[in-house]
Amino acid sequence: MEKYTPSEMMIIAAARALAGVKTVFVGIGLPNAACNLARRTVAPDLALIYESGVYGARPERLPFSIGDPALVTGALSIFPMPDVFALYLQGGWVEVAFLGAAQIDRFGNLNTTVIGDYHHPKVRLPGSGGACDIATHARRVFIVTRLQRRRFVERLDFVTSPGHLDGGNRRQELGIPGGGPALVVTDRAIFTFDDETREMTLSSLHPGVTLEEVRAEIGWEIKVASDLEVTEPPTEEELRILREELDPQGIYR
Amino acid sequence: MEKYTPSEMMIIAAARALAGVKTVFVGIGLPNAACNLARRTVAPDLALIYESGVYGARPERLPFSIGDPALVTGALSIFPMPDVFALYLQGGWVEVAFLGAAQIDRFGNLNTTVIGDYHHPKVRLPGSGGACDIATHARRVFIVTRLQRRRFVERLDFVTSPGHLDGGNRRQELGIPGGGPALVVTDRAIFTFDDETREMTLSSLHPGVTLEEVRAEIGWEIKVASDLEVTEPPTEEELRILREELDPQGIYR
Amino acid sequence: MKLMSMREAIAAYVHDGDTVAIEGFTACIPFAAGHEIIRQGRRDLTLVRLTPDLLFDQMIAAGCARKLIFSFLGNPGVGSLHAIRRAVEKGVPHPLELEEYSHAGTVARYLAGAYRLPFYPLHSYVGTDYPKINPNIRFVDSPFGNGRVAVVPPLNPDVGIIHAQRADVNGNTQLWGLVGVQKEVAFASKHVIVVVEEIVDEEVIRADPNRTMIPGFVVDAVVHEPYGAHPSYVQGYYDRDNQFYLEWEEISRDEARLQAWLDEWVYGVRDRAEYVEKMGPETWERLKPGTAPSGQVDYGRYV
Amino acid sequence: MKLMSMREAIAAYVHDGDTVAIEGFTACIPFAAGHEIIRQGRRDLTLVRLTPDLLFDQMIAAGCARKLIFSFLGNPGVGSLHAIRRAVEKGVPHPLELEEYSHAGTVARYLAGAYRLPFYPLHSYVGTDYPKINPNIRFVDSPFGNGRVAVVPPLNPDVGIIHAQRADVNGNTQLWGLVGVQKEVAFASKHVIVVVEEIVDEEVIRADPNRTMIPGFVVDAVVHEPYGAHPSYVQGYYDRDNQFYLEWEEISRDEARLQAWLDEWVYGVRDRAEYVEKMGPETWERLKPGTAPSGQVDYGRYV
Repeated sequence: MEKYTPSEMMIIAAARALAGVKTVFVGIGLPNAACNLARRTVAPDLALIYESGVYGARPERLPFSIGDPALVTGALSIFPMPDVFALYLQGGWVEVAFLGAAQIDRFGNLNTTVIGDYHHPKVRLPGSGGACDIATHARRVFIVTRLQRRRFVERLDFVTSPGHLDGGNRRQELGIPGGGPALVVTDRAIFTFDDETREMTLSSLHPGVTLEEVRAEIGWEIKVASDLEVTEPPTEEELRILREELDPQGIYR
Repeated sequence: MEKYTPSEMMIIAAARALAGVKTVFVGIGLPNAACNLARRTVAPDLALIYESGVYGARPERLPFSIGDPALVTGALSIFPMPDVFALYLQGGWVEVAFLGAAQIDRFGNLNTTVIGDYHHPKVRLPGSGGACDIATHARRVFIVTRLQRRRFVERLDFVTSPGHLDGGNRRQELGIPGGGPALVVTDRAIFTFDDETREMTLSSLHPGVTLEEVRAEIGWEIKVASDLEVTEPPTEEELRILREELDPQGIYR
Repeated sequence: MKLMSMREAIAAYVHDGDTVAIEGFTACIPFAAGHEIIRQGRRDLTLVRLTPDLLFDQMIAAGCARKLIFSFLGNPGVGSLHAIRRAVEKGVPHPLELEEYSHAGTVARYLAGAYRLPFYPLHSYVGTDYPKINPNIRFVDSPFGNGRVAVVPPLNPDVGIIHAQRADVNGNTQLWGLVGVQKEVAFASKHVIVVVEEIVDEEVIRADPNRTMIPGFVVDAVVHEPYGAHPSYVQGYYDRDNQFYLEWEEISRDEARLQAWLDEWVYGVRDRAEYVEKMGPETWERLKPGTAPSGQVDYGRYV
Repeated sequence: MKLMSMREAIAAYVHDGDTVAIEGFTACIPFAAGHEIIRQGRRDLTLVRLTPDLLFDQMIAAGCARKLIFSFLGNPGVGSLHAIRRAVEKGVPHPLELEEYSHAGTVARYLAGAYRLPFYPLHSYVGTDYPKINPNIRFVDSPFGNGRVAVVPPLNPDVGIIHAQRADVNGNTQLWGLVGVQKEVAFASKHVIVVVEEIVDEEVIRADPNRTMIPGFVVDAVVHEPYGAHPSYVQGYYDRDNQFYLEWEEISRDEARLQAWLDEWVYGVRDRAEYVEKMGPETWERLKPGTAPSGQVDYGRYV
């Protein structure tokens, strides 16, 4: 089989992290592919919940957006927006949620609102959507994003979605219900969060990636795990499922 | 046509008060009969809403309770309990609601909870159900009950459902949204509430009933309207609809 | 796969001292589940229900409960719940602690529980005696300067029990007709038992996903129990047994007669299947409705 | 009988300066209504929508709006809303005031409005920058000593506009597939316009009352407008025109090209019927889904 791409490694690493998980809150794109891969491998009971109000989708085509009609037809349940946020998410039923971000800081706080000053933005980004709510409530948040210096910044221009705030137990002290960021999966490396300081910590380099390459893309001095690992490369089976069953058009290559 | 009964007079008087009303919140029994009579006479657009979550019922039999399956089949809409209270009632969509009571005072406050002390009741009554919520929110409350001295009391044993509290603008000052009691229809007389003091005022005696008979059944000195009227007796048509179409079994005679 | 017998489900999820919410507004009242709780001799339960109905009258007469959280205490369309009244008015068979709200308040407690909020706001209770007898009814000023509202705290039952028309073996549950607070109770409860008239293939559920009110992931046990809601009704499956509701008025007035009824119809049968058989086919024939099909809608196939 | 043309409905219920909520989450976006608002030249509107989508990009490019209340500003599955970005980043064609929340916050504002509460509680916003930029996000301590929650005030739009599969002439409306916040907006708004693919006989509604999400008494106008949600979709009726969503990325990047598009497809057609005709039958053939019937349930006939 052809060698895997960094995107494929990212999807596969995210999928592995879902081992045993039962409910995941997910958008379209790479995380969706990761969830579907996990269902076929490490998490056969995984139920996907979409922000649009869909549980247990079984689309007959690759969905274009989280509101795609193909996600509705044949789903197990469709529910209104107030239920998505109050009942499913705030109710504490989501074990893992995937989020991306334009900016992320060392404590996993996320910005998807503006680049520059809020009132005079250089770039107006989409804003929260459900991200702030998801980051508040999911028991664990997995962040999937490319490792790029403009994303991994010392200071966010706007805090859209709460991570571990300024670290330690601050999040819990303020009564934020969910557990916060647990994992950052990128195209070059995997990061976890220190149990005490809650600071992002490099835990695994994808095969062939050097520590220096990773450091160069992060706007602060990244902590490195004492037992820094090299990510297990994709297995034949993982790649086969991803390429043949989930992404025959090669969109995520 | 046979002479009408006090119950029929009560139903017919309540029906007439619904002239032009579009949404009414109603239970089973006399008020239900009044609403259905109003739909065929003075309020053709009247939509009935039941606490069980039914709008626009079209039962094929006389419903036994507000949860009768015959109210569901063929209705315009069925909605969950949170919607009944938050969306329909608290949302302010109910123009008129009917309530009954074990005890009523001069300001239309109602007791359906206990006779005697709350913690050591002589008689434990059903409690509020939706009555407290209905009394809080309906734009106008119509009370339908037999005129009996044990009901029309100087002081309630328990205030289950707010009327005009201790009178005047007290209800509005405390921010209770609905307009409160507007009418008390009994088997012997009709009462309204004074625009300023909000005290219950005898406004109409049913044909053949004397002022003394009414006074004898009320536990305080009832105010009497300066233009005290005699209730228009049932028309042939009202009686015909009630007896032939709505109550062929004579349950409400 | 969460399918189990009623005996297994009650044994696994209902324990002495638990707070147990059993919902279904007039329709779909889980009588079979309540009877199994009686048979298994549960004690000191805190029972929660908007409308206690005959079922709680029976459970309280059987001595299962220490406390009742409710909002309407009546035999709907008939009269009183005499066993509960005896407990409250006379302490017979033993006293019963009451915690009461209006319906909107009980619903709000479930909502706060299901939504994991510290309180849920509603406009009721101003000018009433409720705040005097229930310390769980308090008031909050709006920080926007636009008023004051009542609030109640969350209720998260140890177990919630509901009855529905159908579910798949994973607990994805569809119900129609009166839907009450079934969904909210299922989400608020730590464990959930769903009792259904029919177990259907997952494909039946998937054909009409807007009809699924309770997703399988909140459900712990699915119990297949035809006629499990009798003498209440299940829309489209059987009618309310109004005759029995009328009879209960007489049975429940008399403590001895009520106990005899429990002996015969609850302790005296092994399970709901035996109850159904003992009731006899003429009962089910009498309660069988005609047909009133919903019509179909098209979700569209998008490939 | 509330049936009227789109022209009549917009003329009657949408006025300069109004707060206008137009909902439908990805599905059932009332494009036909928005285009008629553009044609009638409304100005200074406060537009409200969880996800502004292409429709608000068009309305804001056309100069209808003074302010936007929202929670997600994107072309779903594609990229940016460039007209809105131009207004925000460069004040072109003129500045646009923003009031933003997370989705849960916008939903909560509708809920407070629909429920006539002075605020609605939710757990979001702690540890974020939202309270700094939006004074409508405040915090309340629970009087039960069990925590602190964010609250937002009620939103009661002057008019709410939604699109659905079908309604009767009195506005009793059934929708399926994604249902978003359509019900809440309808109840929160002072006036409600419902746009539907089909007007059906009241008997169709009555056959499946659990499917009715919006009762007629909250509806002011029912507009029959087939394909009225294009380029978004209506479950079971037509697919999303993803091709157009992709094209919009290019059209909206260029202010002149966008205005030319408005000239041709909004100002240049009399109404949605002409738009549908101009699109041509091949568009509707391309977007036609296969069939996926829901199956029927039985409500039972109780006589």
